[in-house]
Amino acid sequence: MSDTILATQDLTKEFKGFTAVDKVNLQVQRGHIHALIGPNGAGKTTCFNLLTKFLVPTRGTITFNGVDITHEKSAQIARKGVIRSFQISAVFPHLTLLENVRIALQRQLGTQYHFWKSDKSLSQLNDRALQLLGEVGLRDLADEVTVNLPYGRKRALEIATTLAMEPELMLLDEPTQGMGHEDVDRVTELIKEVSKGRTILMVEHNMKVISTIADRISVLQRGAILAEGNYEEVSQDPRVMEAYMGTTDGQLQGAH
Amino acid sequence: MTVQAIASSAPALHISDLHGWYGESHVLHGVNLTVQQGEVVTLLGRNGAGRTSILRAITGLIGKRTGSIQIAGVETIGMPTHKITRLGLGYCPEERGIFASLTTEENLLLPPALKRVGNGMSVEDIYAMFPNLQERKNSPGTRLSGGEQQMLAVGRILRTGANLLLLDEISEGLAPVIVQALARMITTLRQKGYTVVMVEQNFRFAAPLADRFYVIEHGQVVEHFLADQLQEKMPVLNELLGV
Amino acid sequence: MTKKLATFGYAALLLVLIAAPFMGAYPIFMMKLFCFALFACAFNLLFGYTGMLSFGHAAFFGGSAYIAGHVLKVWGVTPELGLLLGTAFGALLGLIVGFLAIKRQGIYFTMITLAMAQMLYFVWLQAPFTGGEDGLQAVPRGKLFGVLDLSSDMTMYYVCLAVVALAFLFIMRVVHSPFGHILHSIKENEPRATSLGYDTNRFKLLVFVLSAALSGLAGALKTLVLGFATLSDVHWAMSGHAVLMTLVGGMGTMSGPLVGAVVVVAIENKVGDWGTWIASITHIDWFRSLGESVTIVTGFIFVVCVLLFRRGIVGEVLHLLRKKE
Amino acid sequence: QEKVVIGFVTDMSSLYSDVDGKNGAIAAQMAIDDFGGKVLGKPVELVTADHQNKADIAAAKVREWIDTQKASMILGGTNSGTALASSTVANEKGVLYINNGAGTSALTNEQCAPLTIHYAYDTVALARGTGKAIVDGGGKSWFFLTADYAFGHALEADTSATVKAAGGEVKGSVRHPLNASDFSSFLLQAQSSKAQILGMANAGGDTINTIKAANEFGITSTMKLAGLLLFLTDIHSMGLQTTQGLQFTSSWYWDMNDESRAWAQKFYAKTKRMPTSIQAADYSVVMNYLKAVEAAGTTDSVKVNEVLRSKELKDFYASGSIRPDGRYAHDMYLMEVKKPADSKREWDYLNVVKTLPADEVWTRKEETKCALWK
Amino acid sequence: MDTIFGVPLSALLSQLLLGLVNGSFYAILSLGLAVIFGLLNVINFAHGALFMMGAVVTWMAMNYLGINYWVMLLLAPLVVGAFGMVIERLFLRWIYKLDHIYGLLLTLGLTLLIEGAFRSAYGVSGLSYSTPTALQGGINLGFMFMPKYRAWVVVASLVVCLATWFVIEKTRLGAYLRAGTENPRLVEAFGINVPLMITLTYGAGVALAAFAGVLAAPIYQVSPLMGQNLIITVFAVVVIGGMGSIMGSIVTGLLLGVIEGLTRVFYPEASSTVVFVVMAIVLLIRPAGLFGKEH
Ligand SMILES: Nc1ncnc2c1ncn2[C@@H]1O[C@H](COP(=O)(O)OP(=O)(O)OP(=O)(O)O)[C@@H](O)[C@H]1O
Ligand SMILES: Nc1ncnc2c1ncn2[C@@H]1O[C@H](COP(=O)(O)OP(=O)(O)OP(=O)(O)O)[C@@H](O)[C@H]1O
Ligand SMILES: [Mg+2]
Ligand SMILES: [Mg+2]
Repeated sequence: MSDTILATQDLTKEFKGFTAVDKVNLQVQRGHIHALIGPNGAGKTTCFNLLTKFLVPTRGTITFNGVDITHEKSAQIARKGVIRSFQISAVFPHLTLLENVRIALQRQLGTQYHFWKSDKSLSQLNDRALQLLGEVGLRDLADEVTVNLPYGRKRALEIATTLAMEPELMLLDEPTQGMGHEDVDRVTELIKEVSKGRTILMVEHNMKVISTIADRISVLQRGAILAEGNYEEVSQDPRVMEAYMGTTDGQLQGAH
Repeated sequence: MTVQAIASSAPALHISDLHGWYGESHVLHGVNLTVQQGEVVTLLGRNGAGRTSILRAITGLIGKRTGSIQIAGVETIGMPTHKITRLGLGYCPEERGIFASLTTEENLLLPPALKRVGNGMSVEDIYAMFPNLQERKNSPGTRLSGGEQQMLAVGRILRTGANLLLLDEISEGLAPVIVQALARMITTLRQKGYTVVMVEQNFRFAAPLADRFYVIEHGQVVEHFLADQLQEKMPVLNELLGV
Repeated sequence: MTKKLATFGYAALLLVLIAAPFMGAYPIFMMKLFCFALFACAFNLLFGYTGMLSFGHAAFFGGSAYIAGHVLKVWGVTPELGLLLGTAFGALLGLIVGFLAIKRQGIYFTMITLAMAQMLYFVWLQAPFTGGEDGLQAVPRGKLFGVLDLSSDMTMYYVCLAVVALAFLFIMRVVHSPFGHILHSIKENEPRATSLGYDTNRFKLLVFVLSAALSGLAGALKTLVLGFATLSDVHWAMSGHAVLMTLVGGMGTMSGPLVGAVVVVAIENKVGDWGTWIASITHIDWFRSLGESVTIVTGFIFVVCVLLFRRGIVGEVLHLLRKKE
Repeated sequence: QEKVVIGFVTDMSSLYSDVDGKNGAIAAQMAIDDFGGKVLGKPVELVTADHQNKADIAAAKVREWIDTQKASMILGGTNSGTALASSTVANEKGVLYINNGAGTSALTNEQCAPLTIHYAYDTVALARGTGKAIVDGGGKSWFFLTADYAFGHALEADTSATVKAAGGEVKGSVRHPLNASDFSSFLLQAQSSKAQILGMANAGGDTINTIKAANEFGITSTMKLAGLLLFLTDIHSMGLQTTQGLQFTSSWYWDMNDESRAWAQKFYAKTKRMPTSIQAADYSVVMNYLKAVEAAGTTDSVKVNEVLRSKELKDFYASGSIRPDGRYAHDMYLMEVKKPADSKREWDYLNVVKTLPADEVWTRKEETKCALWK
Repeated sequence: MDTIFGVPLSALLSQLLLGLVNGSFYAILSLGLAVIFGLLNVINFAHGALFMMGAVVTWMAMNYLGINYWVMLLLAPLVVGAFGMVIERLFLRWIYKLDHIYGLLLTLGLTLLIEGAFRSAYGVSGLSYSTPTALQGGINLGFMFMPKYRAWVVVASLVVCLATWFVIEKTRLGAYLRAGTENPRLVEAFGINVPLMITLTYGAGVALAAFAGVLAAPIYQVSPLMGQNLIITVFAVVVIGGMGSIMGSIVTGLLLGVIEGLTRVFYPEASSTVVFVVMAIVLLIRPAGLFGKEH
């Protein structure tokens, strides 16, 4: 399958005496928005941690673009274009939005260790940075200091920063968590936007979001894949309902 | 005079002209609200509206606060946090606050029972409600998944026998099944006569549970209505929260 | 706006310093000041701009002081070479200590640097060529590039000024370099920097080495100027000095350490005189003993700084200016 | 109006402040007062500073006094590093430098200087004095407990040389780090050497803790302790119980003769402590200096220096003459700590066991590396 | 007689025991540091100074009031502990929200003040405190002469250490402490008087230091500087052990005491540096420390 961007074979993570991720075989198609859902404690975040090597797999392999990346460090994986965003929003609070994004862009210049160069050499990145901020609708806030931003905007900024890394594959862990409705809608839109020409793997409990943008869904339970398919297929699956959605109107109940 | 004595008469929570600060920044600008015994009240509002801050102000966790906060008739504005809590408060924070150095069970057993007020759920009941916790009871608290931590945070305060529960975004990051479980739980709590103040983003979760709603905007109450006024208020909410 | 002001300020300062000897300032005292100022700035590069508190910088300052002293006196190398070797040694030591220290964060980092420095203290103490308590004495200044005789304090003064000024500019550049920006981001939110694909430890190590090298330069320069290197240069109290100077002046500000150095060195040398002076006007005799209580005074300053003005002198001033705007 | 300024820089706040320190300044001031407060019609002023054992501060102070206050003599106190640094500065500025507190023999050896006088004692004298006297007294076999740095090494080397020369033997030595609070392990090693004498080639707190541990472990019952650098204050702080029988060399003791007692009483009246040999020396230096100034009719260092070196000095502190290398060669004394029972009053701690003649204890002409004495 | 690397076995044994004595000082001190750091997020630089205070107070009590060793064994920790609590209320209070380093700097300042004060009061050559009569003399273990007092030191400190460990790891109070370590505000929101808890904890940690001080008084010369060099070594011990675990600090303390003791036989020149060398090695192979958990 040439257009499989990320694949795992029998990916397994055991914490002493407890298997959090159990022989997961995940296939993510290039260009998809691929959702990973499942009950709490199913192993979604752990999966992410494995894919980005924040945790070391107990068994199994990870291949990215056909290359085995099971044994690479997180920094290397990031450089390969697999970028994750965090369950908590991660920004540089006392830098301006522009600087926040520029930090991410800077690596491409390869001058990050040049302590003798003047930082004027960085201004060449401003255009690109502004453009990215534009993509997430923060352009006019470029020179604001980040701390004062409301929650949703921080989230957006974080995504812009992530984009700056030219990710081929973005991993988003509950991107809409703790967001008000407009924010949820904005971010959902945003994800749809940025997914163009990229692949996105996301964890989300918000069924509304899933149902609107997910091309494909894998349901995890107790660390193993329970079901796969598009929203219709999955949401009709009785096991999924029983394990995750609950009563038939569960998607509504759970969703906003 | 004992707490119970007033408890019968006075409202569970009465806030008037509450102002609150985080260091320099003034985030609560004169909040007024009242919660009667046995009521379930929901605070709605945008991100950053100040709902969490209100709860934190009630527990005395916010930087500086002025105005009046009466719990069961006792003025608490000048009290240190631990004294306030002993009036029968149970606070479930937005950020969950699970302790890494304690096991799941230790976390559950940590908050001391509040003698003055009624006795709470038993550990068994709590495990029954959240099976995950029982399963992981000996693993360090922060090793739990996001959702499991949320369950733990809620379960933890049900034990103490607190009769005024402040719940901040407890449906966050939980699977729909669990959310439904929580909904059922709150209904039972209401029947048992607990008083609940909820902060919720998840309107559809909150709507069927609450007796009354307050809408918070810029650190003030801008709307206030009963459950049965919900339908007619929908347009307002739409424009306030985009529901 | 403020940037212009700063550049102007520095230019003015430089002019004053160039004129200073003619206005009756003490060349030697000034030079000692320069050395400590440089030391403080080097320390601040690490502490102020990455938030890593090293309590072992005496190891680099004093270590290089010894090395420079040795090569100048025994090998008889020229001054510039002495300084160079001193700096290099500082860098090398920094590489080793840093490599170990950055394995832990926060307070542990501090304790590790302190411990490593203490170990090196014993090494120097026992090393034959440092002369134990006698110290490494009578180090000749020699001729710069084999031509310019430094034995005259005036010549030495301007050479010293030049070296320190250049070093200061260098630090400024580092802070405002691409590298500096990454450092800043690491200080702000390290995990995030990692997730953006930066190997943060390498950055920490590099800045540590730079800071150590500059401290080394300061130490070497001090030996060259004063003509001796002694145990107090490698004692942990010297590290404490660096911290104090930075704290008093204002950490994370460019000019803070300069101010801090002036204040601290002045206290160290003059507190006794002030004591007698205060005593003479207040008629409280206790103040006379101030001269014997430098440690107490120092301790007092530490406490006051931490509790009352954490921004330090320069920091507070800047803060006020900002408030005005 | 014009005055004669004497600068006194010593450690007033840390390790060595008890031996010299504030009270040293008081002694110096006493000399000035006894002299009448004026010389050549000009008032004499004593300026003092605490160098905190930092050479750079000492040097800075000396320089400052000479330049701004026209100080005509610098009296240097404890700590070798500061002494050497000060000596260099003073000579470079052409001002007389006299040191009491520092132990290093370098002041009159490798680094001797025309205007520098080393007055009270040095490590060589202590080593030789103690070493020879004890061997002569029958303490033939030695074991050294040595502070592991230049100072300790020097002491050990000098002493063992003397011991061997005097026909004793050295059974070995163990080196301990500076400020090693616990000495028990080292002492056990010393004990197993079966030597008669334990030579303590260390100073201050180290010596004190060594002695305490030696008592605790009953070493004192099998070995005799010899302190190579000890002062009255150390004995005072340890008490006779732990120190009795201990032998060491000193340049002076307050209870040696009527003169010394007389002066000591005056000092005690001011400070409530009996003077150490160094504090006595401080007085002696200033007194002799002022006399010399008067004799020379000027404060010019070079001339005063000549006067000082030309004639025999004699006072309650010591008698002797200053050699070309700058060493004030006077007799030293081997002291032994009394038994508690024999101590009649406070500060009555020592017996003079033996006088060590000047020509035996100090560095000799044939050994010196001092260019001024060839 | 059999030997190891040319060192007689008996000598080795005796050195081991002596190492244990210093080890127990390291243990108590690092334990106190760990307890304090846990709840206050402050590395208590003043620990050495307070250790010294413990000793000096004991001396003062004996000399001015004639109060004997055994009483002081209890009293000194109380007195110094109380002093610690005052410090906590007056100074430390204000810096908890700040970065750890401020705690270090503040306590460093306090250290200088305390040591300076005692120095100007008692000078530097120190005061001597004689061993309590009951513990004078020693036991002949055949291979060595072990002073009774040193044996006592080991026993006493072990008891105290284990007691502390039990309280923190096994009691409800301990649970509050551990929780408070992570999120004091929240623990307070559960109805526990955290500010009081913090003050008491600092008092307790300080009391431990003082207790060590009392134990040390008869062994070492009681001097204002006695804590200064010790504290840095103890820092190294703390780094090696990692402050995560209480038992960790205890074991590490004793272990390093012994290691140091052995170095004194095999290679005395290194006995001053060995602890730091060990630290370096540990950092290389187990950065988190022997018992530490990195997060
Ligand atoms: N470091 C760890 N040590 C031990 N158990 C762990 C660890 N991390 C996670 N677990 C366990 O593994 C299981 C999966 O955790 P994970 O965080 O992946 O769940 P999740 O799918 O992200 O759930 P949620 O939707 O609530 O975030 C959970 O039961 C958790 O308790
Ligand atoms: N610790 C803090 N320090 C300073 N400002 C704060 C702090 N916490 C919250 N704020 C500010 O106070 C205001 C109210 O925040 P609060 O968390 O109460 O809002 P909220 O209604 O709970 O929103 P959310 O949905 O994000 O929880 C926001 O503007 C926020 O930026
Ligand atoms: Mg998760
Ligand atoms: Mg909130």
